[in-house]
Parts: sequence; structure tokens; C-alpha cells
Amino acid sequence: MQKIGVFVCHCGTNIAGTVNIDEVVENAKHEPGVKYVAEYPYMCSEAGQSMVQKAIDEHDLSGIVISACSPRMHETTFRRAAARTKLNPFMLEMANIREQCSWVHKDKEEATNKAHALTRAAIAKVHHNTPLFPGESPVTKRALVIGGGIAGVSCALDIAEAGFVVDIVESTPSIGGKMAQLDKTFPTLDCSACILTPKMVDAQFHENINIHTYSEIESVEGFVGDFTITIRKKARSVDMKKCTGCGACYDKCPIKKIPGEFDEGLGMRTAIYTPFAQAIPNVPVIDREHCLKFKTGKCGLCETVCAPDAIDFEQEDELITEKYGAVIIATGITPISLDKFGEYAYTSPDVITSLEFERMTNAAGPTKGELIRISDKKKPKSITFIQCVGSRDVAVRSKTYCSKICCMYTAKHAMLVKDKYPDIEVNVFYIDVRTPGKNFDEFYRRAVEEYGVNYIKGQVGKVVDNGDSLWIQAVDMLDNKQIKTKTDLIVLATAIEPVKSVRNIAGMLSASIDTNNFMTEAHPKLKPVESPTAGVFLAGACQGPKDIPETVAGAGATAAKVIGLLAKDKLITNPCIADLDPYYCNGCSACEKVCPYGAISYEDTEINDHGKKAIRRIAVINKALCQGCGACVVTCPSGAMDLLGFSNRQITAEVDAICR
Amino acid sequence: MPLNPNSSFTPLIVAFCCNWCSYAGADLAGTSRLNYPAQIKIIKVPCSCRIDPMFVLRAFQKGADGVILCGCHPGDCHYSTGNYYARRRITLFFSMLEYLGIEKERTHLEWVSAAEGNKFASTMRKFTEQIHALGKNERLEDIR
Amino acid sequence: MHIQNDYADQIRLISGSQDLKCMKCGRCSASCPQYEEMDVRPHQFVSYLQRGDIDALMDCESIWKCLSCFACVERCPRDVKPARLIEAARLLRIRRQSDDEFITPEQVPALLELDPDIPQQLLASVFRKYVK
Amino acid sequence: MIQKQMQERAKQMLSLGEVTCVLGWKKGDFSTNPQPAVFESEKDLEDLVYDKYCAANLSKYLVELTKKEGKVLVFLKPCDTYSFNQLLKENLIKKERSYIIGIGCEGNMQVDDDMQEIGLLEKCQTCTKTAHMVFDELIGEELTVRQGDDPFEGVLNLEQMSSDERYGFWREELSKCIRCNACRNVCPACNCRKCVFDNNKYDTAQKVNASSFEEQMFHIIRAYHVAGRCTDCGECSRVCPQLIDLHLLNRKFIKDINEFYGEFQAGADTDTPSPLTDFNIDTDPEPGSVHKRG
Amino acid sequence: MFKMAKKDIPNMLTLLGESMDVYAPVKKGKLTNFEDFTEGAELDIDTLKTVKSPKDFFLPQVENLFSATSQGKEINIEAKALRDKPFVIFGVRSCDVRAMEILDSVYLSEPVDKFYEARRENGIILSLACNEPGQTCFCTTFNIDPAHPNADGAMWVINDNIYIEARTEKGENLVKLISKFLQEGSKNEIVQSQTAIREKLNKLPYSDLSLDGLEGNQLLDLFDTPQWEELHKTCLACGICTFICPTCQCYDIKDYDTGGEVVRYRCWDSCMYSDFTLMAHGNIRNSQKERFRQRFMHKLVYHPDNNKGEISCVGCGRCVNKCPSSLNIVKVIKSLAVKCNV
Repeated sequence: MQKIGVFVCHCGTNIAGTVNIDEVVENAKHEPGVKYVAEYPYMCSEAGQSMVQKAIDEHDLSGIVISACSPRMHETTFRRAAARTKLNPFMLEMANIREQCSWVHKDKEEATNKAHALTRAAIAKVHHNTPLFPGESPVTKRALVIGGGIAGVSCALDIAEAGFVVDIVESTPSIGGKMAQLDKTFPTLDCSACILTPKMVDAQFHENINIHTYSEIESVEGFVGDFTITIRKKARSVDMKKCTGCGACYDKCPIKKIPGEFDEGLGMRTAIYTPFAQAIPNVPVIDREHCLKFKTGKCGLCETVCAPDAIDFEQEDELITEKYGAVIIATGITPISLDKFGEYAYTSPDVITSLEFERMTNAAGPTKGELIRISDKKKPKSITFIQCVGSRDVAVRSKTYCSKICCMYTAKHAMLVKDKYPDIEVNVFYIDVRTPGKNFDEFYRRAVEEYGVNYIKGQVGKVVDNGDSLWIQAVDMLDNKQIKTKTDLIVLATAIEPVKSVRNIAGMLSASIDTNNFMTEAHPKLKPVESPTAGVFLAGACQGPKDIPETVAGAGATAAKVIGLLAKDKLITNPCIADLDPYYCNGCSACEKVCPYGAISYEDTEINDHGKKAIRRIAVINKALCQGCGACVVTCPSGAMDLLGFSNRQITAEVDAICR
Repeated sequence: MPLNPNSSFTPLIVAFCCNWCSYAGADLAGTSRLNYPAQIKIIKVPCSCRIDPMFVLRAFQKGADGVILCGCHPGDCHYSTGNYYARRRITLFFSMLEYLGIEKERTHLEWVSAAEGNKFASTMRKFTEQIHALGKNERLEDIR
Repeated sequence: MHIQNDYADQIRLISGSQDLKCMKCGRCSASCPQYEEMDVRPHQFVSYLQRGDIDALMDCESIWKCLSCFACVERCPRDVKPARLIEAARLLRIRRQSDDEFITPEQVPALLELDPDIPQQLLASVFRKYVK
Repeated sequence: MIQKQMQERAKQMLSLGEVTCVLGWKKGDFSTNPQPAVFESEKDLEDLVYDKYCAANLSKYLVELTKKEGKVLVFLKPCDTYSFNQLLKENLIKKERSYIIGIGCEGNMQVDDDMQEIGLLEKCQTCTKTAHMVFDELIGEELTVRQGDDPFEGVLNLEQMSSDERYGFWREELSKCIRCNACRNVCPACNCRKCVFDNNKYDTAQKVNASSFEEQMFHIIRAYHVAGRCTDCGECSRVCPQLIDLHLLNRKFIKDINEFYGEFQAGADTDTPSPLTDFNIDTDPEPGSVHKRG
Repeated sequence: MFKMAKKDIPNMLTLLGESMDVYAPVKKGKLTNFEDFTEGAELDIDTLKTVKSPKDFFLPQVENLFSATSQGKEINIEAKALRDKPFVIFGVRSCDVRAMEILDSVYLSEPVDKFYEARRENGIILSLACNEPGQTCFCTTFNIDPAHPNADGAMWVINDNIYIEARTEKGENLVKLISKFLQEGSKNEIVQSQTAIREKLNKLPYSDLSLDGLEGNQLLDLFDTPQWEELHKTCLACGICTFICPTCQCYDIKDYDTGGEVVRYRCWDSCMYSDFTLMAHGNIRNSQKERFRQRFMHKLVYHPDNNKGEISCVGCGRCVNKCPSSLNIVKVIKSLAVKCNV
């Protein structure tokens, strides 16, 4: 039998104005199991709370009822108060005699009777309350970052600095991502490599960071705090431990005409290669598709020249399985394919994307930073930039969203051209110029005002490659004139989209993804770096178009959230979850089918049925996943499944008490 | 009160409200001081899918004259799918009660969001009138 | 601005053009081969519709100058369909004129004799424009 | 003759060790009451019978029998195979521990207090299940399809009554109940390890109907718990000693499910989700709209 | 010995109804059971066996024992009143009459069950000879003579008349109440009918059912016999047999909170149920085999052991007809008797 204390709050006159508190108190005294009843003007006040605490200790109460406002208001307050005593905080129930009584009823007698009934129901429920203990699930103090771009690397560094081990999985042979391909960054025009590569090196040498390049996620199991993830390290054909990164192998490689991915196909690479000079790790990869040794069995020049004997043609994919507490998706973006944009003559070597332009102006790029036309290697006399290529476009080939970064990088490109070659005529066709951000609009205005970049409000309708030059037809809407002119080089501000592989990764992590394949946030404003799946976090442009400052800032936020999770030794879970009596479970699987969280599985378990042991297939609840909705409880016909905190007995007791 | 002043009958009505929408809606009705009859007594459940038909029968057995169930609007469930299951269960169960000759007006399901304090109060007013018109529940009450 | 009147609604109905979707990028005018011949330019069509100034649109040269090549429809990133819009304006114009203003199919071969190289597309366009 | 074929095949399988026991019907003291039985030897099988009195649905016995090692040869009539599938779907039967021989059926007879045949059982009068949904082999000839009565006629008649008449009908019917639990225990869908009405963990345990309410509670909840899982095998009505038309409750749920959520036959397969563990966001009706229809 | 016209029975019962409750076999739909005989009820004395035996007039399926109410912290307990109004049960068959004697041996031996005793004292049983014994009857096995039923008064239906013979004081008092319907009859007039009944009995399928092998002290032999394994196998664990059995007597005691008070009641229980004799530690009979064995060991062995060899089965045959799995006590008797004879 419970020893129940009832505490009735006046809430000033909020309750006492309509409800006869004395009567509620008097009635409560006669309820079974009630040992102590008290009233107070403001139960939630410091004094009120200590009164509750004192009564619990003095009267050895086993359960308490607070008749006051809505539990949505102060249940947590009073649970905390109870927790400061020896009472389990879940031995508390609230009767809502304010929002659902005194505030909605005028007749004092009716309101008093109802307050009594609600208090009675809460007392009846407390009789069946049991102490609940928030579940604990272990936290593996290790994070996995998927994607080794600036988002992944800076997030990993932040987490590693906090003292947690971080693994980075990168699908290409080197970390660095899209930022490594860039020349300068807006709006400061500092060199991309100069700010990125130190971070990459930091990551490489950080004692808490392990980098798995040329690797992919193979499988994911588990849940927040306790993921088990298998990583496939693709065969590099080069022993990472032995290789010194001397570069002799790719110098000697006879296959030299493979369009290099890092240079966006503008420059060539060998079959054994590192994507770029500052690659981390500085260990080459053999592209088995093009390598002569793999294609014909002959060659092996690299093996011959490799002093440390690092070349290993027999190397196989390696699977690494590791436990993680948190996973960060930082897979980033890539420009869309322009195959279906025939009007821009992208097939012409002198029509290039902005990212290609970045490689072309980069001193380490295919042209050593020299701005030339690919077709005739001559310096262009005029360059035309076209914005919104594939962005803000409802056609299937395009993206409906604004790619956000193009206005700024186009201004940057235009400015850089003008800075280096003031004689080149630069035209930019735009729909709108969108440059909100610190020093962003000033940056764009500088391009116009200081560098004389010609911004034309209008679009290019078509581009024709005449061989020696490009002919364009466009419109200047402000002038209301059609422009038909020649230009030497066209740069397309191509829309960006999430990398294709993110769908698969999101699927494995059961993180949700929107129609554009961008990751969905748990809440767009309040949980902007968490996915709806607990333990899965987001960083960088996988969430939506982002520039570098935003990406790095966001990655820091993500890191903070991850650190917050990993800093815990145990995760505290909601204790009001499904609870199975294995003895009654007949293994019919109905509950499993209605669980929205996949928290129920079935296992063959040994049951002691009154001394008779039997192996039965019964439901097993994953306490970390269960959110306590109760769908399974009602689906279970035998009552084997129950819901802690809202058990069948508790609810029927409330019903009985109300109907008495 | 629009209730029949000549009748001494005071109905007893049990309302089951899901924690996330309807209970919050009821709270909002309170904060907005929207009157509804005191015969409505609310029991909080985490989700409309927690409402077992047994609870409804239990309430009738113990003398309730009406039972009203409230949950989040379809599509708004805090647990994503709870109210879809509830909708099927309750639809079939109410249909069965009607088939057994229990007055269909004694039971009702209403979707009330956390923002619909007004709807909560008006629904409760309407339902109470309905039960009042029906009179005492005799068909399902336990006579022991 | 989105004026509704009978003509404007008729144009929307006939063309399926969604004038509010236009973001004034100018891709239509940039793509138009007849741009120089037009008094009202493709990117302006939608403004007339939005203003509800359909009379002006029906009286403009452009409705006869449009080649119905549909380059603008093809290029438009917002699916506004300028050519369909102007075609609808033309239809309204034609419905308003009297019968003797129309050419008949019999007259067409005579027209064609003038230039055997006349493109088929023009022929199609002619019929689109001048036949009720 | 089919009975002979069944005996021969069962003996053969037993002797070859392909099965460890045979679940069929055994000759009773009266020709009209054969008994469901488990045969373990070829000699026992001499007593195996199969005739129009073998009404018992053998599927439910498999729940216990397939818990043990070995393999059970079971003879199933077409309607019984639906129950088998349903039990399979709920993981209560181990398929690999059973071998189903489908047998033809021409309808089973109802027997009076004096063990005399008095016409077809209700479940056979309205039979729609003429094909085996699952089997390993078939014995006997293809069935002649009976022109069954409309199974939903009874439900329809009730639906057309006034609320008061319906209430009166059910009061009369359900007050006959003596809570012997035969309907529940014979029901293949009632396969809970412990029925919620026997479960002392909750306040729901009822050994008897202590009030008129409890009869209703038991039967409403029982029908609700098997809704979407009931194959309409008709055993509940067959075994009721007080001749309550219990199938009228189950068929109401079946009819409603068909009307609200599309045609569904429990036990027709093992994959289709049960209507109560499934939903359709767009097409599921609201309880209010259903009322209006009625 | 009296006789009266059969057609006068309803009027006679109505007259009785003025001074006592009257229960008689009443037909409702396809069912005949003992019910309150009220105006308009369809009396059915042709149906041999009611579905339920009349035992629930003495041992109701549910019976409130006491109620407890609390006022403040005070608890008041009020015992439910004992039966004090007389009643008559009209048309009980020989087997069911014997069943009452078996129940008496349980409930009227020390400690006497007051509720049962009060009902028994107020109850008058008028029995009825079985003109047409049924196929499933085997009362003769227990030396019951359906041609000459016991009870407070016995009745025979012969053509359009009904013969009544008072056997006890209660019976004689009852006869006086209805004297206006009666005329003198002679015992000789029923002899022919009795002979006919006995001849029919000899031709019944179970007429030669023998209890040989069940006598004597062989409790352990029977308890351990492997037959149980075979016998119980298709038992569904329902309670049909128990609840329709005229001699099954077990009950459970439960409490019910009505809100205003807590009622303690007792209700029939069945040893076939998995929660029969459930105790805090669990159940002593964990398998259906053990529960099945309990029922028949009780009827055939334990009860006779404690009651001068009287087997607690009366051969009414209800279970033979109603068991969903066609299991019954006859099969058990046959199996066990054979086993022990060997």
C-alpha cells in the first residue's frame, strides 16, 4: 500500500478563486492510501517545493500528487524536487486543476467537484506507479565523420581537440574535398590551399584522428551512442606503411593521359597517382581501370622504381569494423551534370564550369594559373560569365533552389581576371545578384566599381561555338536590347547538388533526406545540425548550399553537439517506454509491425515458466530506440506489452476514479 | 449553459487526450479561459494509439455516459504514425459499438491540435450537449 | 502585381502560362530569333499579362512576328511559356476580327510559289496564326 | 474412398519416417462425433476417419504440436488452411515441422443433443473457402463449389435494424453466455499465451460474467482482438454450448474492414499486413464519416 | 400418488408462483434451460437435457459473499443475505437429482456452506422420469433409475396426464398448495411406463459401460498411467465440460471494486483453466495433461475415496455431446477401466 501525499496549490487566486481548496483537501484526506495532505498558495515556489520535499521525508511518503497546473508546465519542476529526496521522481503525478479546471469552469461547486475528481484520479494512478529509472545506454567515445572536405576535417579537428577519437572516411584518395580544388576564397581573396592544407596536416598528425581515404561505409548497425560501422578500405595497391611519397612511381608511369578528377578533367594524370601535390595522405593510388599491369599483366614499372617496395598489386579491399557513439555526415556537394544544357555549348572546350575555371586560375592547376583558352591555348580577350546555370529552374535537368555560392564566386572570378589581366573584357549575365553576408555585397560592388566588371541583367539564350570564337545571343533586360556578340571564354556558374552516394549513406543510417537529396535537419531552427535520427549529425553542404565560412561555422556547431554527446558516459533514456512481460508474450510479431522506431525485435529467449524452462520467440525492446508511444501496447492482445508510466493498470485506475 | 435546466441529469464524460496535441489544446483552452462543461474529465495518454478500446468500455462499465477521444491531426503525430493506427482501431471499434446497439453519439473521436484551444472547448461543449440529450448510459453500465 | 480581368484570365486559361512564376531572368528574350522584329519583347509579354493590359498586347506587332519556334518555352527556367502566352493573345485577336480578314488554305500555294525554299516551319506558323 | 487414401498415405509417411505423427480425426463412440486426434503408429491409423462430421479445425493443435521436435502430418480442409496461414504469419506454427495434406470437403454437419445430424453447420452454409491456400499435397477430388449463402447476410440484417432492436438482440444473445471459454479456446486467432481476461496482472481478469456488462466486454474485446486476424473459420459458433451466433461479431469486423480498407481475407497469404497493423494515410475513413454512412 | 392434466401445468406453476419462485425448463429459441417461469414463458418438459444443469439454483455461477465500504478510514463489512424465500425447481431429471446429492456431500459436510445450505433448505425439487432416455445417457452405470427419480417429489408424464408423487415433507406441502389441480392416481398406472423406460435404457449405446477396474484403492496406478498422455492430447482447455456438468463444484473467490464498495464474490471455476489453483508461487498443475487428469481423477478417484465410493459423475452425457474436441468422461472411463483390468 502506498503512502501518498497530496499537495493542493492555490496558484494565488488562479485556482483558489474558482475551486474551494479546503474542500479538495478534505476530500483528498479520505482517499485510500492518502497519508498527508497540504495546500499552499504557490506550490511551485521555492517554499512550496521545500514543503513537498519536507513532507516526503517526514511522512515517509511513497508517492505524491500535486494538484496544481498542467503537468506540461511544472511536472519537471516537481519531479526535480522529488528527486532531491529519497523518492523516485516517477512516483509523482499531477492533477491539472488549473488549465483544465479552474480556468475553464465558472461555477465554484462544479469546479470544486471536478478538482476533487481529478485529484482522485491522480491518487488512483499513483497507487499503481512504480519507481522508474531512466534507462542508460553506453556511449562509445568515438565519432565517425563521413566526408573529408573542409566540413568533415574542421568538425573532426574540433571533436579531436576535445579529446575524443575521430575517424574520417573519405571516398577519394585524399582528404581536402572541393575546397582543395579552389584557388582563392571570397570575400578575402586569400589562397584556399594556404588556409586548408594546414588544417589537413593538423588532421593527419592529430593523435585522435584516423583518416581512412579511398574508403566507403559498408554497413551500419546500432543506434545513438552505440553504432557499429564497417568501413571498406578500397585496395590502393600501395602499402600505406611503406610508401614514402617520393613520387618516383607516377613519374615513371607510362599511362599519362587520364583526365584528372582533381583538375576537373582539364589536366591529365597517370594511372598511379596522387590527386594533388598536397594530398593527405601523400600515398598514391593505382587506378586499376587504366593501369597496364592490371589490364594486360605487363608493365609494373612503378614496382620496379619503388625503393621502399610499397607497390602491392595483390592488395585487396579491407573491411574495418569499429564502434562509434556518433556519426557526422559531411558528404558535401558537387556541380550538376551539364549534359542536358545544349544551349550553352558545354561540349566546346572554351565553355567551362566555374570549378574548372578555379583549376585554371590555380597556380598548381593544369595551366599553372595561366588563363588560356583550352582550344587554342591563347589568352582570351573577353570572358562571359553566366549565372544560375541549372539553378532556380523548374525543369527536370535543373535544380529549383538557388545554389547560393555562385554570385559570390562569380564576382570573385571576374575580379581576379580583371586584377591579373585588366585588358580582358568581363561580362556577367545575371538574373539577380544575391550577396548577403559580411563584406559580401561590398565585394560584389568592388568587382563592378573598382574592376569594371560589366554586369548585365539578363540571360544568355544560346551559345554557338564557331571554332575560333564563341558566339552568344543574350538579352540586356534593362536596356531592352538583344545582345549578339562574340566572346572567347564562357564560364558557367553551375548549380550544385549533394553527392550521389549520400542517399545510400542516409539510408544505412536511417537519416532522412529531402527531395533534392539534401539531408533533413531534426528541426530547421532549433536542431540545425542534427538529423532526426538520434546520434546522426550533419555538417557542411550536405544540408544545403553553403559557402566556406558557413560550412566551417556549422561544422563547429556540429562538433559542439557531438562533443556534448560523447562527453556523457551513459545516455539517459526516457523511462516511460514499452515494457514486456516475457512470460505472456506469444511471439506473434504484431507489436513489431506497428513500432515506428524499429525498437522491437524478436529473439529466441529462455523463459522460466513456473519452473519449466522453455525457449520461446519473444519480443525484445530496444530501450534506447523506444519513444513510448504505446502503439505496441494496444496491438498486443494478451497484455504482454505495457507502457511504463501509462500502464494499463494506471489508466484503468484513473478511469475508475473519475467514474466513481 | 445550453443544457436542459429542467433535467437533473449530470452526465459523466471521460476524455482521453494525447499528450502532444490534444492535451496541450486543452491547456490552451484553459489559458484562453474558454469555458466548457465541468463534466468533461481528461485522462492524459502519450498518444492516441495508446487508447485501448478496453479503456473506453471500462469507462462505460464504471458509469461514464460518454467517452471522447482526442489526438493529433493525421500527419501531425509526435510519433509520426500513432494516430493512423488509432484511426483504424477506433473506426472499427466505434462501428462495432453501434452494431451492438450502443448509441453512436456516446462516443466520439476528434483531432485537436495544440493550437486549437477553441476547437477543444467547442468540441467538448457540443459533445456534452449530445450526451445530455441522450440521457444516462444504461446500455453499457455495470449493474453490479 | 496580378491583375485579373476576363481577357487576362482567358489568356491564362488558353496558354496555361503561369505569369506569377516569372522571375524576370530574360532567358526568353535571350533565346528569341525574332527579337529585333518585335515591338513588345518576349520577356515583356508576361508584364502585360500581369498588368492586365491585354488590349495593348493584342494590338502589338509581336503577336504576328512570333515564329512559334518555342525556343523561349524550351529555355524558360520557370515554365512560364511566353510563346504560348503570345499565341493566346493572338487567338483572342483573331477571334475578334471579321471573317474576311482570314486567308484560306487555297491561297497558300500562291504564297509559296514566291519562294520554293520557304521553310516548312513558316508554313506551320502561318497556319497557326492566320487560320481561325 | 478418400478416407482410405488418407490412411494409406499417412501410414506410408509414418513408416518412411517422413513424419513423426499424424494429426487427423479418430472414430468416436458415435459415428457423428469423430475426435481430433494425434496418431503415432500405423496401427492407430486404422481408426482415422474422414467424413462430413469432421468439422474441427485442426490448425490450432499445430501450435502445440510443432513446438516439439519432429514433423506433423496434418489433414486440412480448405477453410482450415486459412487458419494455418494466419498462424504461420504470427509465427505460432513452424512450417518446417508440418506437412499439410489438403483434403476435399463437402460441408460438415451439425449434430443435435441426441447425436443426430440436423443439417449443415452455419459455417458451411456460408462457405466461400473452396480452395486450399497452403498445402504440400492434395488428396481427393476437386471440390464441387457449393452455392453458399451470403456470409454477411446476418450482419446486414442486424445493421438494418434500429439501434434499440440491435441492442435487444445482443442482450438476449450474449446473456446466454456461460463463459466456458470454448469459443476462445477453439479459435485459432485466440492464441495468446494467456488471455487478457485470464491475466491477473491487470484488472481485466474475469472468470465469469459477473454482470451483463462483462458478457459484452468479453465478446466485444475478443472480437476486436481477432479483428483482421479472424479467418471466419466459424469454430466459435460451432462449439458454443449456448448456441450464440458469435460469428456475427467477427463478420461485422470483416465486413467493415472490407468496406473501409479494401477487401481483405485473413489467412489468404502470409505477407499482406493485417489491417490493424497497417494504415493508409489518404484513404482511411474517419470514425465520424463511417457513422454517417451507417 | 396424484395425477393432473398436463395442460394444467402452466396454471399450476403460476399458482405456485404466488408463494414461491418457480423455475422450470423454458425454451428460448433453440435452447432449453431452467429459467424463471414467468408469464408467457414456453415450458418445455419434452427436451430431455437442458444445456446447463439446474445446479446453479443452489450453486450460482456468481454469488456475492459480502461487500465492504469505507467511510474515511473506517471499513464496514456487510455479509450478503442468505436465501430465505422458498423456490421450486420443476422437472429435474434423475441424473441431475443425484448430482444434487453429490453437491450436498461437498457443501453440507463440515464446514457447512451457509449460502448453499440456505438455498438447499428453501429449494424444493420436483423430478421428472425420462420417457425417452438419450443416446448419450449412461446414468445406469451409476445405478440411477430414470424411471423412478428421487427428490422432494417425482413426476411421470403419461399421455396427457402427469403423475406426481410426494416423497418428502417439502414435497407433501407443495402438493397441498396445488391440490386444486390434482386428483388421486394409482402407482399401478405408472408401472407400464417405468418398464418401457427401463427397456429403452438397456438398448442405449453406453448401457454396458462398466466401472470395473476403477474400484479399489489404485490411486497411484491411475495417477501415473500413460493413458493420460493420449487422452488429453486434443483437449482445448476450455470449460464447457465443467460448466455444463451437474456435479462440478469448484469455485474461485474474487474481489470487485465497484467504486462505491468492494464486493467479494465467488464464481464457478474450472480445473481445465490454466489459472485454476494458481498460487503466489505459480501453479501446481502446469500442463494441460495435469489439469485434464485432475478433473477426471477428482470425479473417478478422489471424490469416491472421500465419499464412501461415490463417483461424482451421474452419466447425464452432457459432456459427450458438447465437448468441441469430442473428449468426454466415457472415453476416460473406458480407457482407464481397460487399462486396469489388464
